Amino acid sequence: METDFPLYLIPLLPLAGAAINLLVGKRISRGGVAAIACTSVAMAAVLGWKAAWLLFQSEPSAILTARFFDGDWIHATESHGIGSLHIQAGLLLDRLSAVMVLVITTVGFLIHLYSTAYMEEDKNFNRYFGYLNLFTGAMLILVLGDSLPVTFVGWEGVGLCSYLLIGFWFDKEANAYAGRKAFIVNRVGDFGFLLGMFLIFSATSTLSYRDLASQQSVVALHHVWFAKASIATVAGLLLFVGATGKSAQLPLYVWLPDAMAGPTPVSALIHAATMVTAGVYMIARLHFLFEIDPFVLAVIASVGALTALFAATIGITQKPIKKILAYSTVSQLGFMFIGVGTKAYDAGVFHLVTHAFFKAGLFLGAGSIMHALSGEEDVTKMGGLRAKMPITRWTFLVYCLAIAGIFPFAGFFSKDAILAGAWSFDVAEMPEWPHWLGHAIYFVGLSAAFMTAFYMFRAYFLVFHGEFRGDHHTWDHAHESPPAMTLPLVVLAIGSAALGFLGMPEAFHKDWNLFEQWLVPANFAPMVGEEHASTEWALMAVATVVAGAGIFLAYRLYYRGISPTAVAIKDALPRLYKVVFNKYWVDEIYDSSVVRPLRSLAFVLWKGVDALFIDLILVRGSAFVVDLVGRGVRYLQSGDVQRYMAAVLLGTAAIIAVSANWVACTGAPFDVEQHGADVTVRAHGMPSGPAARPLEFSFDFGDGTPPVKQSTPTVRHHYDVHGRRRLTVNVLDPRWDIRSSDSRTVVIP
Amino acid sequence: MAADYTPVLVALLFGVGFASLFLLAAATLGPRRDTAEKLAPFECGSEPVGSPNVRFSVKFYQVAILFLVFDIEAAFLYPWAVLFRKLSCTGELVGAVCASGVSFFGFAEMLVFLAVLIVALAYAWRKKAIGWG
Amino acid sequence: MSFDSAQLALSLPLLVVAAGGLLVLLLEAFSGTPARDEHGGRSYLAVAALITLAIATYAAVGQWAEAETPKAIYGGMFAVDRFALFVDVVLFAGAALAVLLAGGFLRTHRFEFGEFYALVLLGTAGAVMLVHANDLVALFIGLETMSLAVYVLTGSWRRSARSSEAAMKYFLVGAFASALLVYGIALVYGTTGTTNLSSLGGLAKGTGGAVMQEPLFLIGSFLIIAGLAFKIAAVPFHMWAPDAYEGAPTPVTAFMAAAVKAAGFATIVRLFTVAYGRPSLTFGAGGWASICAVLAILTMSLGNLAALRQDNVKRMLAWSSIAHAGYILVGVVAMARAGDDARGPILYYLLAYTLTTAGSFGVVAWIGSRGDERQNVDDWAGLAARHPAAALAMTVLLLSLGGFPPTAGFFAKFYIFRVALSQPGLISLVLIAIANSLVSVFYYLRVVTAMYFREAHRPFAPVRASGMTAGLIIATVGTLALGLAPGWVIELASKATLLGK
Amino acid sequence: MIPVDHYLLVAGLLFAIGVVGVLLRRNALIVLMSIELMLNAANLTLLAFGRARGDSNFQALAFLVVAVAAAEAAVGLAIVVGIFRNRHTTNLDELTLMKH
Repeated sequence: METDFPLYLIPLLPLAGAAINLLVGKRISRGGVAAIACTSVAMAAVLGWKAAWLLFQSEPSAILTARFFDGDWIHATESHGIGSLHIQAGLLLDRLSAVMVLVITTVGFLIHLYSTAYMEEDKNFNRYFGYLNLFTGAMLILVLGDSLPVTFVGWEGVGLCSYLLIGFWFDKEANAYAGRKAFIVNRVGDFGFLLGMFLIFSATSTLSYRDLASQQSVVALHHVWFAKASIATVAGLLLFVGATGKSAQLPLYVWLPDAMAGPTPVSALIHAATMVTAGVYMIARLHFLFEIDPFVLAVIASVGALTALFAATIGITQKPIKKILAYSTVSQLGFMFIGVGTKAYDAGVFHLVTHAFFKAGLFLGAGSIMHALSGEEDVTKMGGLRAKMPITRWTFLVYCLAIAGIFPFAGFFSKDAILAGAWSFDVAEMPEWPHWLGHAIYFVGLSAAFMTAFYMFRAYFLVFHGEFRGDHHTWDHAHESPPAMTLPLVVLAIGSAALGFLGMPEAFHKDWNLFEQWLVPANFAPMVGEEHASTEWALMAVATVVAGAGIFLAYRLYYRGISPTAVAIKDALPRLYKVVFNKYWVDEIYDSSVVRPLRSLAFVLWKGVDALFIDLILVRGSAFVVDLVGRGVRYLQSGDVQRYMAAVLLGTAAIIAVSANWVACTGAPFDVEQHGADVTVRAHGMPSGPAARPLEFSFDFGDGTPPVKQSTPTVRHHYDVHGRRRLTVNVLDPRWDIRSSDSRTVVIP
Repeated sequence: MAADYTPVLVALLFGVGFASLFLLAAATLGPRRDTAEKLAPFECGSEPVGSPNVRFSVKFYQVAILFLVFDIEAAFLYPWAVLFRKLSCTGELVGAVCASGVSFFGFAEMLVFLAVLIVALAYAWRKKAIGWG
Repeated sequence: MSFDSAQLALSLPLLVVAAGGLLVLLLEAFSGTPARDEHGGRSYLAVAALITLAIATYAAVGQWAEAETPKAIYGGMFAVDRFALFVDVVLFAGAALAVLLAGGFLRTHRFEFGEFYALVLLGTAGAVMLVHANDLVALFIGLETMSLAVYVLTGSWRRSARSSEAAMKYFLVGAFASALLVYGIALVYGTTGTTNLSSLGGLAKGTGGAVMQEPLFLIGSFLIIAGLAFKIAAVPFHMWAPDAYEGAPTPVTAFMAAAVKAAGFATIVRLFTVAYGRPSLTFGAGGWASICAVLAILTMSLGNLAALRQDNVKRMLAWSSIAHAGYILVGVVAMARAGDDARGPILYYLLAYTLTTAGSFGVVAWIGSRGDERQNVDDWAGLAARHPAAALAMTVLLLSLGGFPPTAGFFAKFYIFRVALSQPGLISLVLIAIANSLVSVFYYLRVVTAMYFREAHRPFAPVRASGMTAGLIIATVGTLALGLAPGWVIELASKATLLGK
Repeated sequence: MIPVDHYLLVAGLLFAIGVVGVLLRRNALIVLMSIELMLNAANLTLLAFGRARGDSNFQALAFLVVAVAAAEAAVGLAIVVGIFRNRHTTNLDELTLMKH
């Protein structure tokens, strides 16, 4: 579909807003800064909706394209072994990127709006909005890019903004360590992304998504790279490393909880709704590449499932509300990877959308609570806030129901789609994986879903129900937030409640899964392994029961605050025994069978992954190397110029010495091929050796025959004697008159 | 063999002759008015009597460096002089005779070279690197 | 032998810069005592230097079409080809940036040094000669002309103890390296009977190849390589660089890091391509490619790791410029097999690197005030709040040095790595390079976070000079423009012909 | 006629002496002189080869090297004077304001 739609304006508008706010924002009033920031995103949102409407009116495969400027952006002529490269600074809007654009601009706008009130007091108001706009622009480039390099621009851009915004309140030295951790971990991910990109390019000579999807490129990606691994396998795994970094999956998840040091709306936008889903988007975008080797898909799904479970176990034990939400985000991202890893792309992306709404809402709600309680984060010091903050409370409840997966809230449909996809995941093409992999992933996901419901409602009950557990001073000051903050909460709550109906399961009605119909025909091959309606009903029922069980458990434990026994005594003395018994019973069971194992599991994983891998090897290991080199430099770079000259001399001497010895020393080692008494000796020699002054080889067979002298490295010899003989090869490099020899024993039968 | 050295002998004779001539002329023709300055032993401008460890003025080095550089640049005149005939002839030299037209290439080339040196000299002069004041 | 004006015309860029340098020198000497007013002092010298560079650039660009077929003039000593012309323009850009930065810097720090402009022009003339040199003799003369000018520039801040110490170190190591170089030239000449690069390259083809296996020839070649490795500050020939860069007046540092290094790399490319075209034939095994690979690994790794620990921004940039030499060396290694295809990426890198590095040193020059150079990273805290445009410029330049898209630095690395990856066996080298460039971002971002997220602990009093502002704008915009539209530059660069054997 | 090898040996020795002087002597002026010695050794090598080959072009190259050496000496002396004014020493050990 060729139209003149100004697609490039979608990212450029927020970028322009960023430029204005960062450069001259100090001279504009706060209202002006907020207006510029919100309007630029709102205009991008309007354009995004309009573009999506254009797509909606056309056939599924329709796309919109645009370029920032004509001509090639990256250009390289053909060179030995690799073809020419032409990449435009192009944008591509198809139905997949349209979904992303709508989520980013809509949720982004709401968060901008919320920030105008939340950041009111901050003295760096204009900078904050500048970065937020910059982030939005970069994220839009990421999803709209029509080739890997353009996406990479956005990928690096959002990473940079994230780094900048984590450190927005960068006064504390403790944050520096968190920042460093985030940085190192993301570099590991980017390393994978870059290598994957180079590998794909070297195989296909293109990096544009549309060209990569072509038959020719896919064939090229099938080529074996080494051992049994095809280029697609290696490149897919490398790109997935990139995705685990950006999207906080095992083992690179550790930066995300630390990133909560930034302002709360930033956590909502970047570390919940948009940036961290970039990895999921990238896999959906390049699904044809990942599908080439199902092994890669299985890796993605397994990592996703493990992350979902693992992060959920940690979420249970956390006290600061933002940490609970952070681990919850890691866990939910794991669900999305289960989706894209089991080829249920529409389910993965659908969960991305619903999650953007309810998780952004949860963060904004948490921000609202912290705003009311003068920055208190610990849920065990809250309680009873339902009376003071009705809007926050009701919207928070909606989000919790959504994330727990209760019908008819959005999370129910998207999580169900993912679990259904995992259940029917077919690993038939992969002999190396057990056939029950899909079911295993399903059960892991189900356990994670149970814990999700539990820890979210634990937080909900502790915050809004029971008695307030902080000091009365704080309680007196607690208040509902201003409309600029509650309005986004309400809009997001409506989204979290209603969005699910866009993706109703086939079991309800075969034409009601609007989301699948929007996405699948356009971007993905038809889904495989659709389950029977009865299975789907069963899966839904199980999921609901599990979620309900989680909520019920949280209710029993936390509805009346953390010490319910005291409450029970006050309520009804006659029923004391029973209540206490029951309570203790549940508590005991829960403690010994759930909390302790989970806690130890979490502890082991935390120790293993975070402490050992990330902290010891990456963070401290790199610090150690830097320190070591620093000491070396400190010693050598002493300021004494004569040391510098000595280094020049030694460097020259080393070049001469190594070059002189190199040829002879690499020439002497040899291979022996033996057939009875006949041996063939091949010295390594040098295939492209100096033609004018060839190496002189001398072969001594150790059987009394005179040594064979020649200038070629291969010789044949027949032994007339038996037993162990010492075979020696001497090499002379006549240029330097340097000799080298190697010998070994052969046994003549 | 010995005849090869005749020019050397001639040069020697001329050298000794000229030196004697001028010394003689100076001794007989010039007026003699001795002063204390003139009677003191001469040593390139430095104080002839006193501690040998006295620190020399940096101006000595300045002049010495300038002299060194200009002196060595002047050495480039020799190869040029040797080639001058060849450079001045548009065609091939036959023996030492130029059959074709005369070219100013060699001349102009040396002018450019000297112009560069003169720029340097002018710079040194303007920066008062040459004078003693 | 007759006067050939065509040859003169072909060497016009060199002649213009040299004549301009002499002219500016005279102008300075005969202009009387400098007016010590606040408005520019002797800015007409800078204007004269800029006009000279503009004319020289015009001359170089004008020869582009003609130079598609490379020519050798002055008895084969001086090559006129597109490769050299491209580097000429890069050198002129670097010199122009140094000149733009100098005015405000000299005035702020009150050291009147009118010779500055003349010496920049004369040093550029030496660099141009070096880049065009198709003969070891011309190479030596060009190298020395360039170096001597830069030694003096480095020590020109006479009141600063650091400046004279830097000059001392740079000079001693440089003179030592050129002694090695001359000895190398003597040995190469002695074994082959020629110093012409094309003739040396021709020897490899014919029966003269045997001569190139003489140990004396090889030692001579290695000495020449060492002399040039010194110029580009490759590890372990790099140790002078951090000290000299730190101590030199900052506009001079910009010139050293940008133009001098570019000229050094251009010479290496020409020498290896023309004289040692077939590395294995000359040196055995991987030949000079192996040497360069080892140098590249050492250079980028040590440069980055040492930069990580620097608190002085200027010294950090000095180490970073060492690391960048390592990346370019990866391109040189690729040249061993990819041949002509690697030249375009190297040229692009040189241009991108010159703009970026001169610009970033420019910001360092800009931020200091009299008696307070503000070189410590703590001194940069809070810059964004007071001077958002300058902080933004520095951010763009640092991101380019760190290889973030869409800046020039990203594509510079991209093209180099791409051509290196096309050669079998260079994957590990590229991996090391990528890992290094990822590490490097850490110390660049350290400055960015200081500028944006910390409070200034004392007021800023940066240099106010229109020339410096213009220079910073040109460098920053150029860095961005090269990143947004790298296509046409790489297109031009890949058409750069080189005078062959 | 003296064979070329002898010249080369002498030149090599001179070069080595220069290198040792550069690396061991602490006075900047003497280091400078040692560098000049290295340049002259290189020049001697050049001339010896040129003579052995009967190639007079290389006398011109020797001229150039001498001229460059002179210019280098001039700049070097100026730098030494400059540093002496600033620091009152020409001892290289003491010039370690910048390091690491």
